[in-house]
Amino acid sequence: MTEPTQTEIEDFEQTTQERIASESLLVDVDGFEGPLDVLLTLARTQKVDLRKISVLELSEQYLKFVEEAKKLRIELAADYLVMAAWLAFLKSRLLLPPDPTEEGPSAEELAAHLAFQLERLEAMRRSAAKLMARDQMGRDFFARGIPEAVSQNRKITYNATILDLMQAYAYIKTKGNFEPLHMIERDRVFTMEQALGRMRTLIGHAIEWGDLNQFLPDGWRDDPKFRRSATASTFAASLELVKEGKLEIQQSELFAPIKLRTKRSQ
Amino acid sequence: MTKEQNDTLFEAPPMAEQERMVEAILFASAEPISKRAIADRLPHGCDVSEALVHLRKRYEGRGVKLVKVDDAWAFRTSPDLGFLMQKERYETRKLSRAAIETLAIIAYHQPVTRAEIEEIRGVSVSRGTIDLLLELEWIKLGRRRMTPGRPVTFVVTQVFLDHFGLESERDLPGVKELRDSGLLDNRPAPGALLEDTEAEVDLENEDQDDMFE
Amino acid sequence: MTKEQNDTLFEAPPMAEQERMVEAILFASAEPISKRAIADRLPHGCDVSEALVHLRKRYEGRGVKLVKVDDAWAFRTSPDLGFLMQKERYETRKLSRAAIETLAIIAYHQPVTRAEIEEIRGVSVSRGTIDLLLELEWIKLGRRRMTPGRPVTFVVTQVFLDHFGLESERDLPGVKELRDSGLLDNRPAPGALLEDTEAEVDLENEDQDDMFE
Repeated sequence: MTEPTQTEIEDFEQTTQERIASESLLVDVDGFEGPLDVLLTLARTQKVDLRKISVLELSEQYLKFVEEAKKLRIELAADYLVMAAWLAFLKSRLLLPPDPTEEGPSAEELAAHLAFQLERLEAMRRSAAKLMARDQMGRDFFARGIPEAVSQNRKITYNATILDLMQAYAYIKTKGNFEPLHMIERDRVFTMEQALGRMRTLIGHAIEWGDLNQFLPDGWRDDPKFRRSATASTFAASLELVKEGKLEIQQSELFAPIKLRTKRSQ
Repeated sequence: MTKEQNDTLFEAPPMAEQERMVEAILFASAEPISKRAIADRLPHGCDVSEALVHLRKRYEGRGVKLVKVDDAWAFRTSPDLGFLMQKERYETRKLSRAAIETLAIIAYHQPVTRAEIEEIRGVSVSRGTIDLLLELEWIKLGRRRMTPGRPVTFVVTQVFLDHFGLESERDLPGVKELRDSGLLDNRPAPGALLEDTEAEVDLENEDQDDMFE
Repeated sequence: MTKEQNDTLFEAPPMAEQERMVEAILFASAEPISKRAIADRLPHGCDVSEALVHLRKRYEGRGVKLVKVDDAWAFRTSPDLGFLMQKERYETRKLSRAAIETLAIIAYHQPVTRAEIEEIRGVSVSRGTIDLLLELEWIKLGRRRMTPGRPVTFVVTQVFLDHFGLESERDLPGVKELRDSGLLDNRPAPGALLEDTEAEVDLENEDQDDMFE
């Protein structure tokens, strides 16, 4: 968008140019960043220190701006109208003699705060411009183009004391209350090593194709959790033996029984 | 066990050598490196501050200069030679007016909440504006404000300082004048808002204990 | 378009300035850059070769040196300072519960197979845990067990003994001592009270037979 220039705003006050100027202002309503922005733009026409600005005059200008917008059927966002209402209220308060019974901030205080807000916004705009006018990296100055990587050597020392060790062992030992380990209490894991060991002794007997299930150890076939673990490890062990060239494995289709037999030597 | 012996056996290298080392470390990095990080990489007993003073002086008037960013140091090309670097120039995304103003407000008023930014600009701040600045790593989240709702605050980063060639937030253009004229004060609107601020203070005291990070 | 005019209007900058310019270009360039490419960037009439000679001399003995890579030029950290480009980070970590338990089992039951460790702990032992202990050289491979599959066994090492301040595995406190020191509760253990770890190891070995059919 193009911000209205100083002259455009001055035209705003002149009757002949009023229409055109106000249109150019109003067409840019979308470009304004809210009512405070409009107020600041209007305030600049007063060409005085923002602290000494006439809030009364500013209110009138703003209300006029809103009127024009209405005439031109331009939809104004609610916050523009809220500001208009507040300024109309402030204007009336500024014109009437103060009511001594009324509590809360005086009209002058409110007007002073508005002037402060405008001045602060203006100051931020100027600062933003100064900031952007500074030398910038990647435009005016540059960092090293070929940075050299720093290699990180991480050295980790693990710490454990004899007490940690004893406590850990004590924990394991008390966990089972010193009962000898029974089959029942055994964890439901048939390890790969166990399966492999078992399969090695069994494959010699598997001359014909036999179902994988037949190779599961006793006591691991009924309970589903036991069976699952034993099946998985036995299957993995079988694959290992196939890899070693000691076993053949086949499955006719998806989910069909997996069959095993000893690899026949030619 | 022989640590004490080592300390006496090996002295810190001479200052000229320390300066070379700091030079190498800083030259090798595209990002500013803190004094602390430099010291960690130097042999025991080196005086990084002194080495930096020497080094800065050595590069005065050269094509490359040693700059301070926050508590970190970096080599940067001299700004007057920027015109030679057409090829290295990268386009910073064109920032909207809203983004530039929001950035300035965060830089000058930090730590600042979104509500405060909106109060200053008089319009709501879109999520995209904040996201963009976060993405550029020019701003980051500061501590939460101990007011109702515990809003997050925003502060500018070292990347921001580096980008704009600032040594610290105190070097922002005109910051002193702004502060002196009271334009950086968090002046509450007269009336209703006043009560809120008082409530805030109480809350702050109560909340001290469960302050998070 | 006004290039020719410029040529006649402006003379090449003084050599000191040319040197600065080359310095900045070499610093900022993302790759080594040829004389030709440098010349293209400099104002007309500059003598790149001479500037490079000056610059190279200037950096002699510094932390950074100007080097020629093929027919291109670049700054590089001085080779003798390469050690500064390595950062060593020391971290002390606590062993995970799984690791310390596994280690304890190996120490008390050695030689012990992985299956046996799992049996005793009641959970499977991850490859990473064993690897870590091997890497720390606190455990090593013992003899293979003469059981089906000939599983490897693990035993503790001299490094382990040194770390834990033990003269031999026999110095490991026995179960009775553990109990006396309150690390085990005082409930009477079923079966024989194990007086020392050796007895226990034997027991475990006996147990094995019916553990693995």
